[in-house]
Amino acid sequence: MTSTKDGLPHTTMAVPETLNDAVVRIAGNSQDGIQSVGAMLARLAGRSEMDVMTYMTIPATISGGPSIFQVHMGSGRVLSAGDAADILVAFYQHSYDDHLESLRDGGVLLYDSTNVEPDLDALRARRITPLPVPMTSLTIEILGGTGKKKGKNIFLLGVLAQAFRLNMEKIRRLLGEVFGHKDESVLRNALLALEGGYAYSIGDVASFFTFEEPEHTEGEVAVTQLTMTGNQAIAYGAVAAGIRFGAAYPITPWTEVMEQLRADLPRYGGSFIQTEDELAGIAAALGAAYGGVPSMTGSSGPGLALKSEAISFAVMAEIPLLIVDVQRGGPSTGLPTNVEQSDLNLALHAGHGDAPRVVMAAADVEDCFHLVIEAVCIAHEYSVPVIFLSDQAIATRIEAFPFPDLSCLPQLPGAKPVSVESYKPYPLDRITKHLPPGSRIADGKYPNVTGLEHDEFGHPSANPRMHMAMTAKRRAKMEALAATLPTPEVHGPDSGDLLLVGWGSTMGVIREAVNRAAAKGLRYSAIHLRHLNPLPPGLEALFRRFERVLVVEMNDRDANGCGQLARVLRAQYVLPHIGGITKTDGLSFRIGELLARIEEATGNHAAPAGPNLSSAHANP
Amino acid sequence: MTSTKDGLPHTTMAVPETLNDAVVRIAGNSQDGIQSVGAMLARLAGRSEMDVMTYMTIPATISGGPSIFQVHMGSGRVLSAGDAADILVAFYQHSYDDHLESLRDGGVLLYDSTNVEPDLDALRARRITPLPVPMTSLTIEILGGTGKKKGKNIFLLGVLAQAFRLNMEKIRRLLGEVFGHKDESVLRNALLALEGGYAYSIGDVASFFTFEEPEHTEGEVAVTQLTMTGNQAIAYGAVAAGIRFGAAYPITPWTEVMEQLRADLPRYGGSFIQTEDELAGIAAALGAAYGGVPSMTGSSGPGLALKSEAISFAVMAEIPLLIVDVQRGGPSTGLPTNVEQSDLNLALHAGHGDAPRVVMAAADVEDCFHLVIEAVCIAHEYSVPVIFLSDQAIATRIEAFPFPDLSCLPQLPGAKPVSVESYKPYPLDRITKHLPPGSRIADGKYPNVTGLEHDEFGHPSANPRMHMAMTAKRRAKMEALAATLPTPEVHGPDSGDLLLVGWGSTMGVIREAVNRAAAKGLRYSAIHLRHLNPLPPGLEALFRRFERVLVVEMNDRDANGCGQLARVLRAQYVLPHIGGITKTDGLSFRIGELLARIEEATGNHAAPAGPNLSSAHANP
Amino acid sequence: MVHAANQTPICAEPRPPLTRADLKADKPTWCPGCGDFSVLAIYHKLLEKKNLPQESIVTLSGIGCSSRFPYFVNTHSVHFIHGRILPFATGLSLSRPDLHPIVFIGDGDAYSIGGNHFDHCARKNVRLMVVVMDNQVYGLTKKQTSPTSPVGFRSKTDPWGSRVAPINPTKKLISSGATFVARTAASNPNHMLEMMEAALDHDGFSVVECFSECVQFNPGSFDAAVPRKGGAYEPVPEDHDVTDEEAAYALTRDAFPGHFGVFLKVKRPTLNEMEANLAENPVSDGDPDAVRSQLEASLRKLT
Amino acid sequence: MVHAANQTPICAEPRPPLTRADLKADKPTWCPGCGDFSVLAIYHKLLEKKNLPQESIVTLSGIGCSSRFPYFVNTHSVHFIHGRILPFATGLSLSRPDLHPIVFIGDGDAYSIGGNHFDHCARKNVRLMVVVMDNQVYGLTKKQTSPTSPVGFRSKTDPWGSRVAPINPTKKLISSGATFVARTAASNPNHMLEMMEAALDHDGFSVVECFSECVQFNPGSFDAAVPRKGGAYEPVPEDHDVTDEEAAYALTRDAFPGHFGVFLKVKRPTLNEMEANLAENPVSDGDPDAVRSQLEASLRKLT
Ligand SMILES: Cc1ncc(C[n+]2csc(CCOP(=O)(O)OP(=O)(O)O)c2C)c(N)n1
Ligand SMILES: Cc1ncc(C[n+]2csc(CCOP(=O)(O)OP(=O)(O)O)c2C)c(N)n1
Ligand code: SF4
Ligand code: SF4
Ligand SMILES: [Mg+2]
Ligand SMILES: [Mg+2]
Repeated sequence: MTSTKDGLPHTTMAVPETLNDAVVRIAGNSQDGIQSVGAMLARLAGRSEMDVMTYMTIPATISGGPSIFQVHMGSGRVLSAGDAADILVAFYQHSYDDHLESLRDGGVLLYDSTNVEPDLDALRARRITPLPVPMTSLTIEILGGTGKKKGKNIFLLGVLAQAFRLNMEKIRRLLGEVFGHKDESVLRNALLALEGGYAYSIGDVASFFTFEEPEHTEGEVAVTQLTMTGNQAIAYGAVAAGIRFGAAYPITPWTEVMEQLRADLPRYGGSFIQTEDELAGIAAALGAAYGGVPSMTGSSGPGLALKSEAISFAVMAEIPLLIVDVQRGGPSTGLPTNVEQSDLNLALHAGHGDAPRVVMAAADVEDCFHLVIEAVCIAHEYSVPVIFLSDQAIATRIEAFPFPDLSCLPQLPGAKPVSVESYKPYPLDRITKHLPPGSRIADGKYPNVTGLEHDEFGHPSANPRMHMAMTAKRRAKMEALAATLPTPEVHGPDSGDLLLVGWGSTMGVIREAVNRAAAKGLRYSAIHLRHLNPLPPGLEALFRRFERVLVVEMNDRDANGCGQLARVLRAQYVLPHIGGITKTDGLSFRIGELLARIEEATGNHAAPAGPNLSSAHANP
Repeated sequence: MTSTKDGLPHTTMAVPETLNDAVVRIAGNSQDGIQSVGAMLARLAGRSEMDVMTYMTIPATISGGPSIFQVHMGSGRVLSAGDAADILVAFYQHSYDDHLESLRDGGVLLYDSTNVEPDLDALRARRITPLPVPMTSLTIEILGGTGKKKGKNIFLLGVLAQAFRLNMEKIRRLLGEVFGHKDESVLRNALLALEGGYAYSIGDVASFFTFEEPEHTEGEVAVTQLTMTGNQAIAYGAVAAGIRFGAAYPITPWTEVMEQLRADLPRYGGSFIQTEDELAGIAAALGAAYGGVPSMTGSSGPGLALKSEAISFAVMAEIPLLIVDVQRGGPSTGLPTNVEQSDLNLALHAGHGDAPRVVMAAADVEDCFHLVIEAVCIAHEYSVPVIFLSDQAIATRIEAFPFPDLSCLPQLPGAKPVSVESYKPYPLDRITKHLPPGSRIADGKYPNVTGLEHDEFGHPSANPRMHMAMTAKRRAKMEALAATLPTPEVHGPDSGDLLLVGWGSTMGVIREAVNRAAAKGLRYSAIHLRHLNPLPPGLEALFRRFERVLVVEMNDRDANGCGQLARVLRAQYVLPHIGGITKTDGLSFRIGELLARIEEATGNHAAPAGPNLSSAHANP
Repeated sequence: MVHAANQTPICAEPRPPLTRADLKADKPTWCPGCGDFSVLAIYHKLLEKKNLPQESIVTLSGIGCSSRFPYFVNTHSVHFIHGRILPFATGLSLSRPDLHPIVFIGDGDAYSIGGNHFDHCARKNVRLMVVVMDNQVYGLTKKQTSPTSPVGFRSKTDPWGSRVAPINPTKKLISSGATFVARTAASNPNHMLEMMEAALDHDGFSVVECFSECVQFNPGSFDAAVPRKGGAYEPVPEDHDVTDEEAAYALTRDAFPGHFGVFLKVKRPTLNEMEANLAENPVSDGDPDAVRSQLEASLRKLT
Repeated sequence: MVHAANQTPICAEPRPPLTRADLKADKPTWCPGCGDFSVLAIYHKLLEKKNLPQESIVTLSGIGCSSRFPYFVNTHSVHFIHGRILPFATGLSLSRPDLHPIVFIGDGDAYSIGGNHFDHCARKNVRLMVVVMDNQVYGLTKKQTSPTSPVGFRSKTDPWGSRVAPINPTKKLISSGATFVARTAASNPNHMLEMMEAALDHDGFSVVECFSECVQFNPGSFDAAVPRKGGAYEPVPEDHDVTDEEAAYALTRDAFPGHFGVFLKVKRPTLNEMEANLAENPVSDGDPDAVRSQLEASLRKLT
């Protein structure tokens, strides 16, 4: 492989220069704590007002085994986890063998010389700077005994701090936070390992990269950033939105959302319960939502499928509910630890009958926080279930984003019983507003909440006009909501040859592809859809301003090359220039790959075809 | 209401003439045995080489209550249950009050003068011939005691036999079959009631209608017809196809399919079990299918939703399975005893991930028999689940169709273990052919059948290329099948202004609408889709030959007026002249109504707007 | 979330007692003679007797003839989907301890499709009262075998008579850990009232298994428990210790129609209590500032 | 459908006995030290010992660490979805009586999501052998509370320690009507083999509840049953009558880790027998003419 992290060939690059944007890939075994050192690097980047995005693979064996953690950090906007690494850290010979390919020409190979023997000629040919560090033996020296697995990662952190001129004070503080609550010796050992790594001489390499922390003039406040995974962001977003009850069943990669909420909600007087299965999960969440408590459930594909029948009830009974689906590779058990966007069809159509519901998708970690809040508000405003799509890539990667403004958290109606004169659960002349049970109704007519077709009071009705009216009422909510949505902003020129349409975790890659293409003089544009049902207004006019519209998604194509969203857009706007770029290898798009696919689809030569996908580990 | 059964106004009609095509609506309480007399009329029509279609309503209370049974029979092709009745039979005052509207001007009102007092002036104004028959009192007279509820329906059968000049010998034989296995007195009473009714003088009315039985020249064989409901036809079709195992859970209107198969399959060495729920139903059916036994499950909307997760498995693991969905009104519990075609989206997308499956829909009762056989063959040929859509209208109505040719029933591979040299469950170079367990594999490598993404032997693989290849393999089955499907025949001119596209139970009404329009000089055409996924080839060219394409379906419209199938066709062919005529009142289209809707959509004046829908009972 | 601790009577001012007229709703659509009428009448009586604030009662059901119940009583009510009302009611019970959720379902809903939820509600001891209206048949779908149909029962799915051993609901409930288990019959209204009242008073998962005859599809099924039809309504032995699980289990093994009365009544912490005490001093949504600082503090840890 | 009655040995000619080499498949992906290795080794041993025709064995599972089982044994095998393998195996067992379906699943798969299917397979007495590899935790999803996790167990979904009473699987199985119920532990291979063999020999629904330690997320959980770790492996009392349901039930109430051995073994007609005898002289698909005339005769009734 001979391409850089942006998928462009590297034939003229000399000795690496100072960069303010670097991709570090750490390859070892998951037992080595590579994830925790990677996460610390990411947090550090966040604390230094840098942007950061991480990527990791999950080992094939149930616990442990070869794994990588990649950190892309920079002083500008980091939109992807990076195509190729600037620095590859190899703990073992297999790490070296499997990942050398992912290191760009002219990059740095930092390896544990206790375990790894690189082919120096090959490195030379690719102008890679070898940086041998006897990590295992030095760590044992410093910590004594079989510290082998315990301190090596922190030692590495010290080496990287030196290489990137990271702020050691901040790192020490971080270690204090991470290890401070454990036995005192743990922190001491960590600090010893850190200083050992920092002190180890790495020669020239020390001058390759420097991250400049922004200087703040007096009075100017530093931007505080949050650094977290997408799953954490959903959980905190839900708390911020006012969700106070949840019920679900564990499944990868959804589980961390519920684990986080299980631990956190009680502090807000709420609770999140683990139910016996997914059917019970959504039923319990619906029960609490009926009670007036803002509630949620969630799962990944298999669990969302199991919730189908109850989703149809939620639509019919008009109960507000947040339903999160952290997508993974399908169908069936599929590829549980890979990424795919193949649950869109299910999100749109889960459940029987005409059952209009809201579907939204997060574009990145920050979105998970903010968009979940919007989703919960929509659910309550329209008394409707909202399916919120995330995916394995967003769920597991770490990003930094500005500390949110908490001053205006939503104030949902909540479960407090009220007294009303009279109440219709299903009025035909306006949108249902759910009344919590416990509310006293002066005219003495208490409402039925039901999955049968019903009249305005919730009593069963098979009257043809009533079913027509109620069906239209449920549909009209989507129309009303759509009218309030903003037309997505165009990234790039407002009209032209090519509009890329994305949804979900592809946003960063698509934007970076547009930027790279622009640098080459190709005027691509992009929009990103967060609202998938209903669709925002203005799309048809927007699409008409471009010669070609390509919907980029990670799911399978139909005979026209269209993926799941592309088909929705074609059905809606019947514009034959809407096509698709799809992908079903369980991996996120790389920038070079996407540019090549665009070129293939359009004949534009933005860049030579990106490297082929040769194994799960060779690509983010 | 002032329109005839075809929705056309009746202003000039004189005294009723002899017809060979008549609609009889019997209105009473379900306890009166109106369903059984209606079913006997239908069977009789079938035995007389007449075409027949019935329609009934289900009472709102759990058992009993007002109900109707309508029989449309004729010597030509009967395509619908009829818009308006030629004869209305009213057992009670409420039957008269509720259904007089459905009797055409110039029709006959046959009423039980023991219970009903009609408004004779009103009848006169509409040129309706009143035919009072003291059914209750005469039946009591004949049978003695409180025969009130027991023989009234058979007495009525006798009256109708006289009115329509039905073949009494055939009726007597029929009664013998129906009551012969009961206590001897039951049959005797029935025959007494029949003769009583036949002997009762009905005056002029006796000359209104005559059905001519086809005369057969010597040597010519009479066409033998089967008379049954759609649910029965699915069950017998499944048996004929070679289905030998089934598992499901009861739900209206699917239940009769499983009840019939539960009783019948053991005679073929098979069995159909009632499971604890729908999830277990599909799982057990998959287990038997894995065992090599042609298997099925089925349900209505709520149950299909519950089967979603396992459908995704069936696609991934490539297991042949027939899944029947007898649709009813949705969402959720919805309108369990009304008709709707709103599960198409679910049928196409149930389950998570990219999970291509076959979806087919029966157009009428005859189709239920023949198309189920095709569905089972496709499932086995492509090792794929096939979702077979019927609906409440087809399920419950009775039709007559020619006795099928049983000489070439499918020969499915079956569960017989074989000996093979080697076996790959998921070969990449050809379509999977399932090998039943018990088969000996000489090279000693036994296969895994799995829901995880896998290599050709069924071992887990997260290799990106493998997932791409396997995803494409599963999709390719749809492409291969599509290539074998016939382009649907056009009913009417092959090109022109308007093509109506139907699926499911709307076929007869659409054809009859085309015929009526043609009689008025309007050149409409129609096609009917039985294969909904994959779609048959040639549709795009076909659609392009018409100015306008309207997809007629009983489900809700989107902002473009398109229903569920219309959206699929728009996504596929991006032809902006594809639009929709949809309907969500839980009732089948009537011909007049459909013509009016077409006119509304096109501006063509085929007929004045059909009558409005004023109650569930006023319309079939 | 409303906390039991902060629970104040919803309606403090004095009000006239709840009457049957207050509780009347739609006319039942059941077949004439159906046992369910009698269960409904006793429920009305129970509510009248207990005189709970009308708005605090939530009547819940699944799908079935029996599950039509909520339409026939004028309280806040939910007609959910088949087999899942127990987890629904769990969510309601946990998040609204100020309410009285009462579930009415059929034997198919409870023990066939919904069987697992029963076991898990039982072991978790959710504060919830459930009445199973057991007619030993699927009524609404018109006579299929239910998990309680006796061997030999001829249904549309067992035209030859059912051959499979039915479940023993009382045994199931006892062994899965329900803290209150009683048996009664719609044919004995006084006893039914007594059992329902005891169930309502119980703090925990309380189940009343109640024979309710389906005159349409399973007539005469409970005659053996009706003295005026020659049967015997055998009470639980006087000396039965309702806290002795093994004794209760042994009692379930007696031949049909078995004993009637309270089989088991034990005290165990409810899931409601366990879940309410997970955090000390939770902030309340009534205090948005406290919520905000709590959240801010959590997020600060991730900067 | 293949009929047990017509069942002939699949392979009549003599063949060499089944060896461990024949049964070897993928290298297990379990964590080193996981109890599941030992269950797998004993399964290999069992198959070797019973010397069944290799092609007649079907190894089935749901989803979980334990449910990876089928990949590690070279037989016809199925890796189904979470919680539903019992009905799948039921369909297979009923329609292919010539095979030996053997299910391996975890405690979450068996008793949480799949709990209802267990009860119904038990009461219907499906001919099926099931081994539940109980590690009292969700392994594959990395440490959530399982329905068998003890009170106090700290998991990611119960960071404060689980508070809810776990289910008692043996009790559940006995009360729901399983006809063979045994307890064993992966730490005692000989006993495990003995139990599995007895289960395989049983004609009916036979379940072996087997402790299998998750060294990753629940280490030491079964030390109390391991003599060399200071625990006691207490056999079922010698005088226990395995046909006495009440005695078996009483035995399940002993404190953790309880007794090991066969708790219950009774004879009841299997669902397989009941289903196979519904029609007299069924026609066989091997005789297409007979099938055709049978169908023709049925249809004639509808002319
Ligand atoms: C998911 C689902 N499956 C099946 C049904 C159909 N169904 C409605 S009620 C019922 C069972 C009724 O029996 P039971 O619960 O005993 O109540 P009963 O009518 O006897 O009171 C069934 C199978 C349904 N509505 N939803
Ligand atoms: C429908 C569905 N829900 C959830 C999951 C995720 N999941 C996989 S295994 C498992 C539980 C594992 O625990 P257990 O059954 O005890 O097996 P173990 O891993 O402990 O052997 C869960 C929840 C899934 N695959 N499918
Ligand atoms: S069918 Fe049976 S259970 Fe249902 S209402 Fe009628 S008598 Fe009652
Ligand atoms: S996680 Fe536990 S159960 Fe799973 S393989 Fe590892 S030790 Fe075994
Ligand atoms: Mg019942
Ligand atoms: Mg486990």
